[in-house]
Amino acid sequence: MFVSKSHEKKYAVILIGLLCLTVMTVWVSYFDFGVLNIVVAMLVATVKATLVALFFMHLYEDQRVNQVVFISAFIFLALLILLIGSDLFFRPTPQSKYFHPEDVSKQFVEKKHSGNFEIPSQLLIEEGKNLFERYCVAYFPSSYVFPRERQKIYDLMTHGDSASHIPSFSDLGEKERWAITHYLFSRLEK
Amino acid sequence: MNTQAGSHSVPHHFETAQQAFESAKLGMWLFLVTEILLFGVLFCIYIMYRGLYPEMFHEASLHLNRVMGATNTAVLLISSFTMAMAVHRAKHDDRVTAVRMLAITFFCGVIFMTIKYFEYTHKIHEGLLPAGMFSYDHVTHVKMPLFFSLYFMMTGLHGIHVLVGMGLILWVMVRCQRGAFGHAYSTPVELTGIYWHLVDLIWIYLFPLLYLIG
Amino acid sequence: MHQATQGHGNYLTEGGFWSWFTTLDHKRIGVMYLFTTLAFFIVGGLFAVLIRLELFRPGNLFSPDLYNQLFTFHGAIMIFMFIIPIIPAALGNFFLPLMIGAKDVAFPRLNLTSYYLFIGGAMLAVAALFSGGVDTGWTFYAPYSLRSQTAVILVTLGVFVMGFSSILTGLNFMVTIHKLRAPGMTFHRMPLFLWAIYATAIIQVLATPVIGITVLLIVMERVLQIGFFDPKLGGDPVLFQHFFWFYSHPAVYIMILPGMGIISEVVTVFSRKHIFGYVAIAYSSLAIAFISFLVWGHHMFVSGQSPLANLLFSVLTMMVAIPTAIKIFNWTATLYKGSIQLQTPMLYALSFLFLFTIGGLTGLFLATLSVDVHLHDTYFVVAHFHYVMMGGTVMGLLAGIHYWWPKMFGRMYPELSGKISCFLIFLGFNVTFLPQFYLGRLGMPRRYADYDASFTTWNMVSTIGSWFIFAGFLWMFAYLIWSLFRGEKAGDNPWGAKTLEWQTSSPPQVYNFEKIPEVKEGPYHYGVMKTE
Amino acid sequence: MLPQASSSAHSFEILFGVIFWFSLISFLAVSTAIVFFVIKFHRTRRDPFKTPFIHGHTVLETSVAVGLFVVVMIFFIWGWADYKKILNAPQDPLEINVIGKQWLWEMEYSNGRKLINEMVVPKDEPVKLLFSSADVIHSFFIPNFRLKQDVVPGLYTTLWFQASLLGEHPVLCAEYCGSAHSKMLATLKVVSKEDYDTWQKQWEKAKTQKVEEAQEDAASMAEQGKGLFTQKGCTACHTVTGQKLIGPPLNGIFGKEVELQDGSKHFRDENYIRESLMTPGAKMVKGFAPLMPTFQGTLSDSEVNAVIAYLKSLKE
Repeated sequence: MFVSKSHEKKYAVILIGLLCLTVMTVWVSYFDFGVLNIVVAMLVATVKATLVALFFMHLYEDQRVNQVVFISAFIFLALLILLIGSDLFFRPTPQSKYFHPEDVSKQFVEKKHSGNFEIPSQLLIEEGKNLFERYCVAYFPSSYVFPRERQKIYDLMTHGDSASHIPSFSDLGEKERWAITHYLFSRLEK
Repeated sequence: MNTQAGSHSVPHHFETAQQAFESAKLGMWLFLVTEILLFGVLFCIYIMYRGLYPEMFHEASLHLNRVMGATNTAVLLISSFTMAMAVHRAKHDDRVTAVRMLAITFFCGVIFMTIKYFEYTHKIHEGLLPAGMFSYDHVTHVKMPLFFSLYFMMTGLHGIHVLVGMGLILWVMVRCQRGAFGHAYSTPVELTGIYWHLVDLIWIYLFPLLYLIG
Repeated sequence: MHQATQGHGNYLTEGGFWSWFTTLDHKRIGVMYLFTTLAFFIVGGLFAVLIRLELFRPGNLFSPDLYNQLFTFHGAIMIFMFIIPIIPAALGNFFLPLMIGAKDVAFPRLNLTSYYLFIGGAMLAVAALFSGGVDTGWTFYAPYSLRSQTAVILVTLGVFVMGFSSILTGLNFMVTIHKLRAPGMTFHRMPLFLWAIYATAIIQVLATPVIGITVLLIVMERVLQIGFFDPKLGGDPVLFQHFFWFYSHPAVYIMILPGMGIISEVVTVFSRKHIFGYVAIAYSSLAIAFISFLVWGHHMFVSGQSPLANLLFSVLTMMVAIPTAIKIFNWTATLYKGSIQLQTPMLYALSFLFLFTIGGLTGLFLATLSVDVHLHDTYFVVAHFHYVMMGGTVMGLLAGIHYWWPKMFGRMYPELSGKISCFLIFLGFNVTFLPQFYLGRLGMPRRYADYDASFTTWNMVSTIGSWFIFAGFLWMFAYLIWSLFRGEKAGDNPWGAKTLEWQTSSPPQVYNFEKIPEVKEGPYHYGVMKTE
Repeated sequence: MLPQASSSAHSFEILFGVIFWFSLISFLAVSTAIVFFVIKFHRTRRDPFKTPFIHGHTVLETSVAVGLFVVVMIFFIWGWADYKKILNAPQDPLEINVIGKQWLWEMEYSNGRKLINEMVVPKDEPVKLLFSSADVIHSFFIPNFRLKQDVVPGLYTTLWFQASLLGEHPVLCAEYCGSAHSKMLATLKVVSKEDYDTWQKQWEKAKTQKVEEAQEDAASMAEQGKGLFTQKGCTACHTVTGQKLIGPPLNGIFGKEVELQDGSKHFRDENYIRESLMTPGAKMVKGFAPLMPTFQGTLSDSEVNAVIAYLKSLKE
């Protein structure tokens, strides 16, 4: 049984090199060099990737066809990125005297999701209590059994329950419906 | 037929074992090409949105834990090293070391996924989720949820590849233990190795792109 | 060389019925692909006939929603389940190893896997048909595909799975061509069909992963709301179009290149002459494959894409014309001083030359920026790609099916019937699609369930034409099935062709050749050799 | 033949003609060659074993390639030059903000006037359209001008033209947008500069004086409502014949009870119709999807009343 040690030594050296590069790139990231940060990080990553490909994957001593195949993947990826970039980074900003085009992209982004309503809080529970007593309590028979899961209560508030003649409360906002949900759930917990 | 290679024989439509091995390897490289383009789309989306909203990426990447990311990088690099060692040993009929190295590689995969798990649960708990489910309050840029969509898609797809790789390693390890590989036939170990290195290679790019570019 | 013996020895009769399901024989997998994809072709064709019925006159025969589902399924079935797989996966699978003198493809098990993946993906898409259908069009443009209430997820997952099947087929073929050629079979001695299949395989391997992940992202958009393509969540819908066309434009060449390959074979055999400009045709296939990756943006000239991108894509698109024109020139020149026989395959090949030339030339209009602004998304485009896809690929396919029918099944198709149906299809095709150029120029947009009364006349003509095509195909399927059982027995080499697949029995034996042949000359050495 | 109603239409026709004749000649050349060869070199006239062995002809092939390259480059440059004219609007055009919605076009003039599925522009004046979409991708297509531009949600796109032909020109949606895609039509009216100015001035005057047509009797209100009903694009989704399209049919519904999405019943009175126009999602009729756009801001109070009067007048 003969195992060539020179190969394994090479692997170990490369590993140490890779780990050093990793430490370096993390260390550099704590300083602000502006654009240079990206350049350095990408350069280091490329050096690391090249080392892995050439030596761990043996691309260095592999057949020509395999090398061509592997490299062509990156060439086509680069073409994809370049040509898409030629669109996205070169779109003209429309000029207008009377309307405000730049607002449009913002106008269509819904901001409703930064509310964090799904997570219960005392404030929401209190708001839910008020809302429930004002809008909903009349529709619920006193014997009504609520589901024992937040999502299900929320679905009930959204879609109603036709079997028990409970209407949908979707005219209340998302936040309000979650508030009621949390209130009802806290009642169930008691 | 070489006795060292155990029960394995060259499939009937190949002339020689060498031809079979080269075919399998070329096939694997071609498969890696498809993997690169698969990830490439996500990288492309990353580059586009980063180019359009650099300040958003800056802000968002501060929510990621650099230390955890760096640890994972180191873990994967070490696993790549042990994988290369395993392939080398298996080729040179050193079954015991090869299995041991494969075991370490597998274990590195476990560590990687565990750290990933802690990162994910933390993000989910904070509400730093893909766009539609994003519920983190203190953001200044409206499009920040996009970063976390990218984060979860890229690391998620990578994580799936790690899991597949771990499965492959386990399978090769069992076969190696049974003595299926030797200098005449070690195609599966070698191909698993190449695949595992690619998974590492992708992470080498993911790490700075997501965690470091502040 | 020996005659196919009755009952045993050839790939069709070896083993029982159930052995087909686990077979690793590339020929059997090819035949299974052939029948599956042809079945989908019939379904897609029926949808096409219904579409034309709806458009026979203004007003609604079906509801607009049903019409939208019809054209979506027509497109999706024809593209993903018929025209992309049929030539490479069916004919390619069958003939690639035969033509390079190998016993099988490099990875037979992978080959079977990819067949079952194809079936699985197709089943997912068919399941969508029965669970509400899909109305997004085969292009799945965001954000419509994110809002549609229909079974988009099922179809996109189906496309993803079928994409993988296509990748594995391409990968398998590339390795086979690289590693399994018979002794003496250099790249420059390969039949041009294989060059075409090779170029196709490159596209399959490089482009298909992009559509795979893109449709997967559509699924993710719907399930997890990741918002890459959803303007409501800050994404960019035009970005989706880029990824979609990065695959789907090269996919057009996945469809047409193998068709071109078949034409190179058929034209030489039936004019018994060496191909004109072998090297030019071979390398133009590769050139087309490469350029095809750089032109996808011509689908997006009016999509809000930047003027710079429009400029680049317009000029790159013009470049595709050159290798394509060289091919057409060389095929025509091959006829010169040949000895031409007008059997059915040759008739289809000549139809290909006529129709594909029209298809290619009308592409010039669409590549020209200012002209495309008017013609984009009108019936002009519909007519253009039907001329390329049906006039090109399907004609090539039919040429190939008739040409190789005796080799695949050991029986001849009936010649007169073949000519009749070729005539019907050629005539019907032109009657259907020529008027559509004119309609498009008048500004009739595509995907309209109903149209202005001023377009009525030409729409009626077009619909009537579709019935001729339908009749032609009906006749063709009838005689092909008939010939499977009752057709005249074919010899090993009924056309006197020189490529390797004709050097074995018809139908071929299980491992293709008695003895792996040794190749000493190119594939088209007909006629008199010039002395140096 | 399609009318040429703008300068871009004119240049389109020229370039189209050039490419058309080039294509026709090339096609005829190829097909004549094929037919000629097939007849001349048919098997009946040629010995199949004595065909010449021709490898190819590099000079010929190269000259085909180079010749074609030159031609397509001419087309490209010509097309690009024309395209640049479509791209760059002249200084100070008349601006109209166009919003595409499933399935209607909403036009907003800079004085605040809003029209649906209708656009009025002066002849021989540059007009610039600014597009945005409220839901999915649409495409604003004016065949008579040979112009088209996608209308993309989350993105502002523009298009400019100078109309040279008086009259009405159809506008179509050219990007598939769902059920009523083929009904998403509009009319572009080109009028003389003077007519345009008076048309705008009259509206502005009416707006400032707030002369509402309150005194109009029910019959003429219904008549006006009928006009609005088609003009504002309601017919894309609603019939008055009882046939179900995307939305419920609207004949004979007034004052009757209807089952809503949540299963409850509701009377369709004036308030219900007004609410359905302003906040369409509020009380959805069972079995229909919430697709209707709001008409808040596009219909004045009197116009809403007119629509209500029209719906009142319809019998089952």
